[in-house]
Amino acid sequence: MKKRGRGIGLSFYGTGYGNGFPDVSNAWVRLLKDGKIGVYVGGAEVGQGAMTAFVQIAAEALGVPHDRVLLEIEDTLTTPDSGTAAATRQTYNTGNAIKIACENFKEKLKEVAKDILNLNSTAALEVKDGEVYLEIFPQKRVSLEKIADFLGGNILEAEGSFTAQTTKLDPETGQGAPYWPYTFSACGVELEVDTITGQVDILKAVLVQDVGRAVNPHLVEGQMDGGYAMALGYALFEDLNLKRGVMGNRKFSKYLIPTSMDVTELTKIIVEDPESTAPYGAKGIGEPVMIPVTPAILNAIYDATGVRITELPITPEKLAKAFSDFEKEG
Amino acid sequence: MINIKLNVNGKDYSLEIEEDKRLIDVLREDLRFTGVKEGCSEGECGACSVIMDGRIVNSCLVMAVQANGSSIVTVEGLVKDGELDPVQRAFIEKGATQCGYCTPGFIMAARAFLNRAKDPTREEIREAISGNLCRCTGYNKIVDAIEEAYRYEKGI
Amino acid sequence: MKREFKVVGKNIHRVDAFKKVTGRAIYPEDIFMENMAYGKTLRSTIAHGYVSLDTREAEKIDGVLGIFTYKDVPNNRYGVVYKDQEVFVSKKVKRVGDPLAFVVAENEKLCDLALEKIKVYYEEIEGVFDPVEAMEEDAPKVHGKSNILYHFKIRKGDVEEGFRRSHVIVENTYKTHMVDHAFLQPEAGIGYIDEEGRVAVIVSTQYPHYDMEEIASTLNIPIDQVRVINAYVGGAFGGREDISLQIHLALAAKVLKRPVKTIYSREESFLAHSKRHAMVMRYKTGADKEGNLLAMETVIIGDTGAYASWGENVMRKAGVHATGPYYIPNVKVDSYAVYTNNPFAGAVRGFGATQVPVAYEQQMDALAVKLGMDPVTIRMKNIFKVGSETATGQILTEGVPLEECLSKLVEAMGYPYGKEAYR
Amino acid sequence: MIVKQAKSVEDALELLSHYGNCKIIAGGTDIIIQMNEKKVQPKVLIDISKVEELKKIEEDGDFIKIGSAVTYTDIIESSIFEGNLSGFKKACRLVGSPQIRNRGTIGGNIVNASPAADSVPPLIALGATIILESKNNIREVKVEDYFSHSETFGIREYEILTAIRFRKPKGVLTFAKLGLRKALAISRISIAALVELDKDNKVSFVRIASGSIGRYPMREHELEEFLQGKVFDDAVIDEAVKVLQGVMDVRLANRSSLPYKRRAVEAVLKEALGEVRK
Repeated sequence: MKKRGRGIGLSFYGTGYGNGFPDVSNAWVRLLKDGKIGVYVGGAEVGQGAMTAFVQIAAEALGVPHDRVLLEIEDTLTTPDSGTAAATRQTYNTGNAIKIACENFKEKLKEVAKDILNLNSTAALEVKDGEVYLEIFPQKRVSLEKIADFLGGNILEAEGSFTAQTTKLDPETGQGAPYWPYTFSACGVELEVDTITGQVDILKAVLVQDVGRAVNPHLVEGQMDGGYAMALGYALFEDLNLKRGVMGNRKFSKYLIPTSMDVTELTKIIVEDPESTAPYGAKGIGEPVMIPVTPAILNAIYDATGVRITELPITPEKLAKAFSDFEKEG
Repeated sequence: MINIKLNVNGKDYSLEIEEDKRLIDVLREDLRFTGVKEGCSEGECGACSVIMDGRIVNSCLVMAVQANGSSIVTVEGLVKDGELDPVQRAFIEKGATQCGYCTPGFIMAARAFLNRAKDPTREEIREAISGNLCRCTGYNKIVDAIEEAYRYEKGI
Repeated sequence: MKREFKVVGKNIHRVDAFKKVTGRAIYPEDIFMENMAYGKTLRSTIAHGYVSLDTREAEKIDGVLGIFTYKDVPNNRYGVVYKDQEVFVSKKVKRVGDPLAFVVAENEKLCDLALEKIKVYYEEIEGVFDPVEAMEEDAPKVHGKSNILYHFKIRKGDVEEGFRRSHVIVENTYKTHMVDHAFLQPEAGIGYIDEEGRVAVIVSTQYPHYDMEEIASTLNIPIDQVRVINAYVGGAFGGREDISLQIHLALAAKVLKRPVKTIYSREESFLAHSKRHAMVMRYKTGADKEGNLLAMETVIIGDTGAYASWGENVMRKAGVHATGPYYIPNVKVDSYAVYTNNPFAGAVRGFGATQVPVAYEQQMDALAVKLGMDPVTIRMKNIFKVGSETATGQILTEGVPLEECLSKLVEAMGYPYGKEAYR
Repeated sequence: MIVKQAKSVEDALELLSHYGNCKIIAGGTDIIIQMNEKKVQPKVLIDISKVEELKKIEEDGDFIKIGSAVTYTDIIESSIFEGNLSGFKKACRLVGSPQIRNRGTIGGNIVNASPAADSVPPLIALGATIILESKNNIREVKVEDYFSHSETFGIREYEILTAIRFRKPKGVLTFAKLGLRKALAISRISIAALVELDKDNKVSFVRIASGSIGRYPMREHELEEFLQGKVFDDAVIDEAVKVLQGVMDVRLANRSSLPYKRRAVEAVLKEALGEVRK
């Protein structure tokens, strides 16, 4: 028999290494020959879109179009340590480091512009649209390209470093501030369970994600789609078939991850509530987007059938057995 | 060693290869079309998908000798006169690539599908890419992109 | 305050999209170097036991350039938190898939042949595969004297008093399983000597600077003599935080002075990297008549497998997040990271915070059922707001839009909201 | 390993008789994986994927003949398998993925003898035969016998499966399958049914074949006997489920998969039989 139900799940996620461990990101910013700006960080692009977010944060901070920013992240020889691309920390930590580096860089640009423009002070100088100009007399202006020309072989660069604030937890009571910031998520699903075959069909799914501020909404949505699909696999399909330390399922014909036919359409809602300690308010969301989905599915199965599944994965076998037991017990 | 002839991305190649090579090995190692990716070696993930004589196939499940005399299109062959294929454009526009490893395979599957498709539904698109696994995108933006590519091609 | 920005908040195209849609994004396996050799790893097929190797036959094969074992590694130990992993097993295998040796040859077929010719002698010992059993005193030990790597505690208020005052109490045990990241690109890399004589490794990693430190430390060379180049990364999700092939490649390139390339098969990829911690979560949650949470007590046992990796941090994160995003005045949490002879568990998307909602969110619904309340109402009563205090005593001073998230969810789901809608 | 591309059946048979330790490769979707895993290590691989005469679907009077190198996609796109034969199309459409369907062949699916081969139960239900050719001999063997009596009717070292043949049925062929996910899914259970109803809605002819509820795809004789002559209504279909479950209890006794399969088979059989009425 096919039964329908709905379920929700809420979750929170604390960003970063946490527990008072020095969670540091570093960034370098440099003026390139053609007036473009080089940004150097050791934060990895693993598909999450870090490069794009870094470029957007730098471009915003420097007041230049995004295509004037050239990002380098690949080589330990030419980039500073920006910590791991994990713990949902790159946008927040390295984003902050880039923003700080850009602000320091702007001060250095103003120093050079002051000399080029024959000013006595950097006060009221502004960096915008690829130029440094005097706000109170805008005719006084010089482009970044001219500044680069003026400097010749001399390198103009600035550094930025950001360390997240957390405390070590008390070993006996666990009291303290282990992570910051926290990110919140909510998921709802409507599904249909076949009580004979134990198969679960998701009919409707909604994921709501707090982001602080979305640096790039399309990228956020992409993470939401991906987190949802991964959670679907976690809940319904993926099983290593681990027996006495041996993984029975260690290839893709046996370790089943969801296909395009298994993942349904997802309604994605982004909630913005800018975080004051974050770059332009942006919190990380790479991990949080996955977290509330599995419990929503579990709760929906209960809502549909009255059977509570307490063990993952919710394979057809397990579900069918649960229904069979449930029918026998009445 | 054996001689085979292949047409890859419009160019004819005459190659002497080790006979136990698969099509993917020749494309990647001999011809350096490294856009063809290997993700599972068993026809599950579709990262190695290429169009062979008009049909989408897993190049990890074709012996190179079997492709003798065939025409192959890889992702590298889609750019024509510096212009991206509509599928490639749509993948950029709709944010359908994340880590990018599965992307060439998806683009080829989408290309093969659109060559024959008429007013495709999202469900048909999902079926067309059901031989390609993606772990990052949850597929939805890929489906969006293929719909968009169809619109580009029909001028709608 | 919401400000409009010029670039932030805009849907610019991904900066790496063009390369990715044209096949020009270069992953390590796409690089071919002059005079390049290939490397393959010999891995243990048993989960627990002593091992010794005889590589003499394999070394004689024409075209085999080197077979590296623990004897060739100046400092054989590494690990993200604890240095409890060996570059190559010196004595005791602790899981299926432990690296025993690295074979380098002119081509991959010769590597396969050499792997077959290495004689591996095992003396199997009893293993432990269940983290609950592993906590017992007489369980076989994976490392040292205890299998308990880490115990995290939260003690807030008085849970006994909280349960006494509770109108409803729900108790359940939940279990989650180990899973794989299943990123699409299996591990691959090239080690070589760069133009200035440094040991360089091109790899797909989540943290190039960490890899650089581990290479320098295990090979005992100055860090400025090591260089890690992060090529495109075909998905990670936590699975590329630990070392996989980086040290093997650096060692082989340093000794052989030739580029050495390695590409894992999908099966080897499963063997090589970490897994999500399986957890057993015993939960007891109590609420008053109105649905206000009064107490929660939980014991969470996490299977960290054969190595610590991020086990301590994962189980801390699980413990800190064990309440869910709800204010509960009385909380007692005990979370453990426990060694077993299973695949080692480490970072996977969510890092401990993904497992606990399987328990705490089902507890919320179960409480709602007992109270005849609907799932939305009970959550609305208890969720974190600005100013809330968490179970660790942390004050959430800003950025807590959970009520907005839940309201928007309810609106989008067309979800019945209110007691009368509960079925 | 040597790989030879055959130009014709004759050429392939010649190669086969000339070399020892040969394997035929058509679509390659199974054998290449087996070679990667070193489960088969032939000295010679003979490719028949480009032999034109093996890639034809022909109607010959009352018969339909499918070349062994015909792909699943060929079946799906053929106009021959419409109407009462659309169950065969459905089975082919549910195989693997577009990539697999473009390469995988009907002949290969039989010769590889996977219990989960989706295209086999419909062929058994159709009473199809296969043609096995060697240099000096041609045999015609029933698909069901090929699996149930493989020591007699199985393929021999110097033979090639060249075609599949069956008489056009009067009844309706249906197919249903249960997989673990919606694509790239190996069948946990599959059922094909060929059913003909008379004017009183009674079953005048029935042939049913299953996949994955035994060591190989097979006829479900007890089920057929039960249905023969019965009024084809919901009550009978409900009873039919019980009959098949009874068969499974014996056949799969002590198998850990039995409790699940005996329960889930209800949905699969009901889908297959339900489609007869559509």
